[in-house]
Amino acid sequence: MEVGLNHYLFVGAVMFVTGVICMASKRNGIGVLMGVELVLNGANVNFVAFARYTALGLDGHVIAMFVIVLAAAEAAVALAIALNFYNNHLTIDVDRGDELRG
Amino acid sequence: MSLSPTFLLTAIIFTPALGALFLAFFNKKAVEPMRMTALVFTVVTFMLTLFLLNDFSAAEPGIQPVQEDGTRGVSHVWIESWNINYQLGYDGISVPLVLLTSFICMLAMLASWSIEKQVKGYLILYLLLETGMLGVFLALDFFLFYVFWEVMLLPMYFLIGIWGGPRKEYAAIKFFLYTLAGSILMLIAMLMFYFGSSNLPGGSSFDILALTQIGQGNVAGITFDRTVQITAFILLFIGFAIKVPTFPFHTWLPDAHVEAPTPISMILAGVLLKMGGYGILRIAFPICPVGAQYAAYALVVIGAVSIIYGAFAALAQTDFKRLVAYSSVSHMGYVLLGIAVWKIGEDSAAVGRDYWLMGMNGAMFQMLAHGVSSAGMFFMVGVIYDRVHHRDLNQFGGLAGLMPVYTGLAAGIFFAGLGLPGLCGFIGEVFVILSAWNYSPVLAIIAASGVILTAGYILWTIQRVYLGPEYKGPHAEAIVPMNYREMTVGAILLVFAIILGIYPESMFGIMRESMAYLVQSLDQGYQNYAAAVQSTSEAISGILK
Amino acid sequence: MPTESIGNELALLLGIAWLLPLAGFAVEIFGGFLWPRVSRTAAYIAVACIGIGFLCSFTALMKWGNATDWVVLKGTDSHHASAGEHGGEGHGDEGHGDEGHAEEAAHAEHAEGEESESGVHHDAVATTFSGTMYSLGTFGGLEVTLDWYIDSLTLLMFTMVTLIATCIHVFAIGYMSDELTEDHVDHEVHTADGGHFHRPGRFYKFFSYMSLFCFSMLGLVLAGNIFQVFVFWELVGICSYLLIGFYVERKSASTAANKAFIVNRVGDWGFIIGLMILWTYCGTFRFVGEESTDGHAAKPGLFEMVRGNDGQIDVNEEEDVVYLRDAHGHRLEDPETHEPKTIPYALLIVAGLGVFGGCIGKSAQFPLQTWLPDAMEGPTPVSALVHSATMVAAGVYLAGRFYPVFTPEVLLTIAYIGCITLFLAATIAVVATDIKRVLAYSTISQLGYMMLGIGLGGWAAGLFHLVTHAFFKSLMFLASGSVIVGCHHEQEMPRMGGLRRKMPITAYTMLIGVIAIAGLAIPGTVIAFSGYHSKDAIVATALAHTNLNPGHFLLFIVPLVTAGITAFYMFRLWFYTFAGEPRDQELYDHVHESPWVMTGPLLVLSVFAAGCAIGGEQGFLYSMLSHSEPAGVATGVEAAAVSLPGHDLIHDVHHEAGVMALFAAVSGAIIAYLLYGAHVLNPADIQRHFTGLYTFLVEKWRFDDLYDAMFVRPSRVVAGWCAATDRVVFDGILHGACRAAINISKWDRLFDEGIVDGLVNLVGNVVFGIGRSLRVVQTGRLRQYIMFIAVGVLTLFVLLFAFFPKY
Amino acid sequence: MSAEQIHSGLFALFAIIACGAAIAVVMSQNIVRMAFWLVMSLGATAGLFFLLDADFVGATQLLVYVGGTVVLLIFGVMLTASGPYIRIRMSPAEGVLAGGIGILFLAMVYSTVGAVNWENVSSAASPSGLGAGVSEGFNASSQGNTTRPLGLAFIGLRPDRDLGADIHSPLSTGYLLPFEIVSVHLLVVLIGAAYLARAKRRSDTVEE
Repeated sequence: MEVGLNHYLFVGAVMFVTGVICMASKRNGIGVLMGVELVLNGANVNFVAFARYTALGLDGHVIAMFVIVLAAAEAAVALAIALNFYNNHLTIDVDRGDELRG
Repeated sequence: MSLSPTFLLTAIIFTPALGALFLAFFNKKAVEPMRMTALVFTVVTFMLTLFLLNDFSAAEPGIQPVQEDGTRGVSHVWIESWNINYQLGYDGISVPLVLLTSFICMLAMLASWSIEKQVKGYLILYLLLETGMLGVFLALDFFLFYVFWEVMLLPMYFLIGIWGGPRKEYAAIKFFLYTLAGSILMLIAMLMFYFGSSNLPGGSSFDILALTQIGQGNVAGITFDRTVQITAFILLFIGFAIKVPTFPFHTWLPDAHVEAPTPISMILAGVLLKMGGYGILRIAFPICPVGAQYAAYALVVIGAVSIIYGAFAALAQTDFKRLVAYSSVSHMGYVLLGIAVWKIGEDSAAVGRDYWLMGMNGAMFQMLAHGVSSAGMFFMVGVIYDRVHHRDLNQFGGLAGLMPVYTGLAAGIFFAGLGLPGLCGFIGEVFVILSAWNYSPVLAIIAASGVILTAGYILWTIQRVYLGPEYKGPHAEAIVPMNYREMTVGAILLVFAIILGIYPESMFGIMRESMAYLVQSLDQGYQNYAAAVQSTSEAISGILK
Repeated sequence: MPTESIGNELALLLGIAWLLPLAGFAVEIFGGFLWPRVSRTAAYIAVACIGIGFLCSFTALMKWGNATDWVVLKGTDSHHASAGEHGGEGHGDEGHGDEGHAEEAAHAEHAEGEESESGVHHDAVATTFSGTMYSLGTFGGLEVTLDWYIDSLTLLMFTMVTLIATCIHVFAIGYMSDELTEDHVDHEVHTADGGHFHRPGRFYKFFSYMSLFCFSMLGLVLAGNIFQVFVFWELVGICSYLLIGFYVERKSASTAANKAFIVNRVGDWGFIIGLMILWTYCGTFRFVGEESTDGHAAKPGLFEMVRGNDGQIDVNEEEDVVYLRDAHGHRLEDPETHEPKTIPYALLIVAGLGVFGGCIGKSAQFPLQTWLPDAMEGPTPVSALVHSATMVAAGVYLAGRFYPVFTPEVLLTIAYIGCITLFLAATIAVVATDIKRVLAYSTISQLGYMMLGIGLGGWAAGLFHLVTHAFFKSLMFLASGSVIVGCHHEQEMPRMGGLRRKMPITAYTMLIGVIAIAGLAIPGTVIAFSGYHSKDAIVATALAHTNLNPGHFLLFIVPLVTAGITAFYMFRLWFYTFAGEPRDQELYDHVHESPWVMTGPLLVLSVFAAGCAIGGEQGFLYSMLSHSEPAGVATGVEAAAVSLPGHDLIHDVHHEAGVMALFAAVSGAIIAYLLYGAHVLNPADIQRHFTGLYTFLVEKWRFDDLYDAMFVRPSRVVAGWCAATDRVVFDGILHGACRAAINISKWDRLFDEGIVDGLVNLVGNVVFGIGRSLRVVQTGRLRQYIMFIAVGVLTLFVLLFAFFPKY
Repeated sequence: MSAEQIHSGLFALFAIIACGAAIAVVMSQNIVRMAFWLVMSLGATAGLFFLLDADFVGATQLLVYVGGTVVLLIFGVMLTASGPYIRIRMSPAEGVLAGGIGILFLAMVYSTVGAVNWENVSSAASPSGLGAGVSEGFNASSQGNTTRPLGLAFIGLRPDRDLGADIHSPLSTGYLLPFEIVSVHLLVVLIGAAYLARAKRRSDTVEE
């Protein structure tokens, strides 16, 4: 079985959907962040796969690099937010933070 | 001492306004100084009008001052694009009225001491009102006239609406609506003239003198034709008749008078009503001689009906002030009657022009006399109202014993209103009536019967208010004799009523030439028109042959 | 002596006499504030003013006489001599008046000289003077002025008025003395708390009013044009008003004052109509023409215009118009068209009737007689001066003065009015019990006589009676005033009786007055009181008139009968009051004779009442009067409709008439004596027999009720209608319009608020509602949001596949 | 064993690890375990990158993600996961719902991906189809080194595109500007993160 683009895309899709599910179902704020990381990774897999198999070429790598870096930045800020949330609510359960309710 | 005419006229008009401005800087609690200041400004205005009388030349029939180049009045460009000028002037018709205005305003200001509420605002509005009234009598540009006319209206509305009696809002609105309706009719006529005069060398004009010349057919090439004249005259007449007021446009008057504070009633009766008569004499008749002649019979009928109707209505009143107000309707009927007794013959020349002239003079005199006597009557009502705070005729009585000086002055003033010889009311009424037979015997007889009714309601009033053993109404303890300020006002008015009554030539001398000129020019104007029609019809018949 | 200067001199004297009371009025009315209430200063000033006025008037009379060489008396002589041939044109020919200039006057005399032969030569001196005081107003060719006009009538009236007024002023000092107090109690006025009304005395006010009245009355007499007469006419009216209403606290007094003035105004309405007609057609108010500066274009006066120079009216029978003429008898022309100036004959009648209407009001003639009895509410001196001697006689004076303008039809009307009045008033006087009211009705009746005399062509007779009546009636009123004071303001005769013993001077001076008015005399001797002469003259005129016009016989019968009635009720009054036994002992006990200040004037007046007409038609008074007689009166008028008797005709029947009048008077007096003096018959019985008639008379022929129903109430109703019209119709229209405008704006508001705003609000509400309903979705839960995103993407995807075709 | 087979085998291994670990992250209720499974998943992804000849990206993935980000997460876990909060359970209904949606979502994504004929795209965009320049200038599998081209690309040079290209065609642009922006962004994020994490604590001390 020749491993082709579609296989990588499937892996990316699984990671993406898993990340979304993770974000949607985890009550733990850190868990939500993890879901985000998974989503980003799923996308990254796709970028790199496209770089390999299509004319996207080096651009896919570059974008993947950006995504990784931004994910790191996001993680840092999100953690800071999570810590603040924790300080304010004394919990990390995101369901408790419903101040934005309409 | 002679002042530049422009300066003098402007000073006369705007001195009160200046006073109003000056008063604006006073602390509103400084009531007494403000009153004195306002009084000083009215006195100064009166003095200035005396200067005007000094500059006035009774022998000159037309508008004065006559400039070196022969133009009349003073004129300065105001709104150039519409050919509107700041044009002022005076003649024998306006000078007595200007004198009357400043005189009554001065006395009414003396009577304003009884106003306790918001004195500052009152005085400012009062002085603005005076500016408006003087402006109306001195303006020679129709637009300017109209502006002053409206300037007068608003302060009056507030003076009635704020300082009035219990139904002041109703009265003020009624006054405002009526007068505004009149103003609008006047505005329409004004625009008719303006656009009808577009063939003038200088373009359309609001200049009353120029319009007069056109209306009397003295300008080659431009005329206001019959339809225009009649329409414009009727519009103007209704506008002014509301102000006079004549039957059936008079119902604002009793309400306005009853609700207005005393000094405002004095001005309303003493000056404002005269503006209607003045407008008829200055604008409606001169510009529309054809329309005037067309409507003369109606005018005389309205005058006669006003006399009788007003007197009857007065007879039925139980409110003292309302009675006096209706007497104004009755007395102003003579004005209209006297103005309109213009009888023409087959050749369209006036028949018995001297009688018409007499009627005109009588009407003018009646305006002045009524200015003095009605102001006095309202003042007298006000004096007692200030004390007992009611005006029910059936609840007075016995004032002769309690307030002897007041009763004496009041009786004198009321007799002046009754038309007693030797007092001012007599001359105007009798001269007008004497001139009326020439026009219409039946109407003259009807108008003359007013003397009976007038005697009836005035004497009955005197009996109910002043005579009798004792005062029957409330606040009997408040009845104290007049103070010196009130006595001064009453005595001055009575003295002038007597002077006018025994020496009417004092006023006739001022107005004689102007009146004669007016009558002559109207007569000539109508003949011009008739001649034009004649020649046109001959030309047409010539063509047909 | 130059005539011009004498004219001015007379004018000056009379002017002083005229204006002094005005000055007095001013001083008194203002002085009232300064002087204490108990001060008599005002009275002294008033008496001084009128007294000096009398002296001036008398001096003027004398000067006039001297200046005219007493042509009057000579003229009377000549008249007397030639009475049989032509009736005294010697003095009648200049009654139209002429100018102040001697030349002008002489010119006029020559111009009219063709008719009179004997009277002209000694009349070279002018006897009438006129001039202008000042102009009230000039309108083109028309001018209204204040003029003066002096002839013997003016002078006589001046003297008479000032004399009587002086006497009455003096009397009033006594009569009004109860006003000299700070606290006057008016017993006729009850206050609410049941007591009598207290007020400060008004002594000064009374005299100031009296002075004002004198001024007005003298101005009326002096007036040189009809307009000026009207002016003073009104002024005497207002003085009368003030004096009638002197007791202002009394409702009855103020009502009577109002009534007097308003009724007079009704007459004045007619007066104004007359003025309008004359003014419109003649263009002048002057009695006689004025001299113009260039001397020949004199503007004629009313008298000349209507009567020309011969006393005849120049009628164009075809067109029924009267040509207006100048003093020389030439017809006036319009300066432009050269049409002759005319006045329709009918309008001339109307004008005459109109002016006479004024006289009716002022002289209380039928049908305007009702005010005079009520006017007795005023103090008695007022009644004496104003309401008997002078003001009410002014109507007669004017009728006489304006005689030339009256056409025969108007004269006949005057005669009938006078005739009705004299009978009507006399009948009421018979049943009146108030002493002053009897006198008031007697006044009306006597004024009717005067009117009758003038209307019948007895010009001089009427005015003769005016003067004599003024004296005896003022005497009687003052006497009654004395009685009233003596009886402490009791006026009802049934409570009096026998007073002559307590107040003899009053009683006998009153008797003189009664005899005078009754017209008693001893025939064939000179003993005849003034009333006899004057009434005799009127009756004689009436008889002559009836002889000429048998159809109008009532004009003779009625006055003759009434002469008897007059004597009856006057003697009834005297007997009731002074004779017999006192009917009210308590009242009688307190009666006292009046002080000298009151009885003095009574004595003076009684002398004049008895003797002023001495000599009858040859006497001074009659001669003076008839000297001013208008042209044409003396000769009489022959006309188809009504002829007027000339002097000769009257003279023919004079003796006959005198006897008849005397007989009537004596019978009246005897009946009165029988009823009230000797008590042969009981008046009460007669009264019971004629209850209906009695009540009718007591109620004054029910005129008051009639007028109330005919005029007063209807005018109130009309007044109510007018006021209601204003309220309902005019204000209704206005209110309706306003309401309509308000309604329209309400609809506009509804439209704005309901539809325009509604749409806008609807959009807003919908959006808001949607937002509100969507709010529940905004749970604030992070996880749900992510779920929504996922579901949303899924849904979009499904929709995309479901609705968009695949390519 | 051909390179193809090795590739396939390695792919299968890494793919299974990556997907399985990712699913395990979702399934796990323990935050610490979740962190562990995440590390596994990210590490397997790095392996996939290596398989795709993206050696630099893979290295970065290992260094930054596995080494940096996940350590950061673990710090967060340790700071917050005190006592009861290590396990925060979700309700089973939620789990079922999430699973259903996840499956649907996956179906949607994969059906979309599968609907595209990548063969055409790959062939059109294959190194041969892309043009001579690509095959000449950049061939990762042959060169096995993407570090230099990436570095050049970040400083604005694109030798893989521009070398051998038509002289008149416009020069390709590199990623200098995005790189700089991202650099600054990182700096800002670091400062912001430090501030956020620090400010609250200070306010707490103030409150205390």
